[in-house]
Amino acid sequence: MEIRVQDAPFDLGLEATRFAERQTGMGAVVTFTGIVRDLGEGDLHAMEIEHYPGMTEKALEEIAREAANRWSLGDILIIHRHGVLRAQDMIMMVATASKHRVDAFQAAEFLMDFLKSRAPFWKKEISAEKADWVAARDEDEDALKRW
Amino acid sequence: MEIRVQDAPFDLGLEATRFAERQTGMGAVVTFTGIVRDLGEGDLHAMEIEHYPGMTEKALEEIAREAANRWSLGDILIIHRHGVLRAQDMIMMVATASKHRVDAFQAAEFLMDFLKSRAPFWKKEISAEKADWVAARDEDEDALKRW
Amino acid sequence: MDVLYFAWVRERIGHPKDRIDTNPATVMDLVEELRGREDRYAAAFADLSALRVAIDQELSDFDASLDGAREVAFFPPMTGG
Amino acid sequence: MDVLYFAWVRERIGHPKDRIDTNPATVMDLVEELRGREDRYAAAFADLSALRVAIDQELSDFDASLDGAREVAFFPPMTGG
Repeated sequence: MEIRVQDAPFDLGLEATRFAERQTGMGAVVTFTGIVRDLGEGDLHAMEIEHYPGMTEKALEEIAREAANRWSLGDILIIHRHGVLRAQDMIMMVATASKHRVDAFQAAEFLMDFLKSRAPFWKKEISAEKADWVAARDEDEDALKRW
Repeated sequence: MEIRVQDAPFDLGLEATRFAERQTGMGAVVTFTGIVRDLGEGDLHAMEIEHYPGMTEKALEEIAREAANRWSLGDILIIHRHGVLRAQDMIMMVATASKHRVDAFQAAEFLMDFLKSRAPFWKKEISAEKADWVAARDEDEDALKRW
Repeated sequence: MDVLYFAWVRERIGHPKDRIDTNPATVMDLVEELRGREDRYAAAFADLSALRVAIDQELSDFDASLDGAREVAFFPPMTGG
Repeated sequence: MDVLYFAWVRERIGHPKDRIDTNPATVMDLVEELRGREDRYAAAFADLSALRVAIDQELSDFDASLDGAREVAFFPPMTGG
């Protein structure tokens, strides 16, 4: 289990390869990568991600531990960036490894659902004219109910 | 949409990076990678994957098209190897990109479920003593019913 | 019409392909014709519930018509991924 | 006791942290005390349904006891991922 909260960019390819290669006996690896979306209005210049140092790591560890309890997993990786990111930058990734695909998929979705609404990160979208804190979406809160 | 059926190995890291980097306006990328599992009895020496050239490509294209119809996706990648593979070798991968995570996850699971049971690949497990065709699992057939 | 075999069906029959000059009306008619050839065909087609069939590279059924078909393939349930 | 603010709560209050020397019994008591300080605090805590609270880095509730708490944090619903 590896959890990293960092300002620095990460290399999805390198992380995915390392994660897959360090597994033994696992038949399935799932990765999820979150990317700063250009909002189409063409003026999203940056996204700033604030977090709560200390609590962030604890919350992510707790979410990962819960996933490890619920599914048969070989490994979990969570990387989440903070600070200022540009459109197309990678914000975060999770990876899960398991013998069979269902566990790897379910665990990755679970990690994402809880990471979205229970880990202390806050996004601010910064365009030419304004900077707005992203509002939490009801559907993200609702997504927790299925677990 | 990119579909490749090949004998050659592929580089998960390189494929994941290329896939993610060629997207625009997508906030979520999911990858699934299937790996030859050492079966624990310690004697799985190789896996041979046979396929039906011509039909394989058509079947994968049809499955990918169906996924593209059902979810809002920016892109789909499917790579599936055939020939002789060793334990820990990567067999196949799918990648999906979408604005939001739910579509990317759902589409990746859909692709995997149909690829498992509707694309003409057959696996043979080769150990020191014997070579057995892998039997289809009822749960893989059942998995199709949820879509 | 080409008849293709994959995986253990191919192994049991001993080769990957036959060319058929008759014109069976349905897949079942073709199966009956093949069963009559030799024991190894009869063995390969003994339990149809363990087999799948594709007509011109599309999954199909054993009662499907072969009218216009150019390629029929028999194989076990797929195990990709 | 340290009181931390994040995201727009931090911006509205104008700084990331206060040190409190009183001993409020519950989170609500602490909120009332902060509201009484200045208008910007009253504004930040106007709508508690828009706020979350953590006690010693664990998510908690507004009616939770602060007995033994060393760090309380207020912030909007999280939006990570």
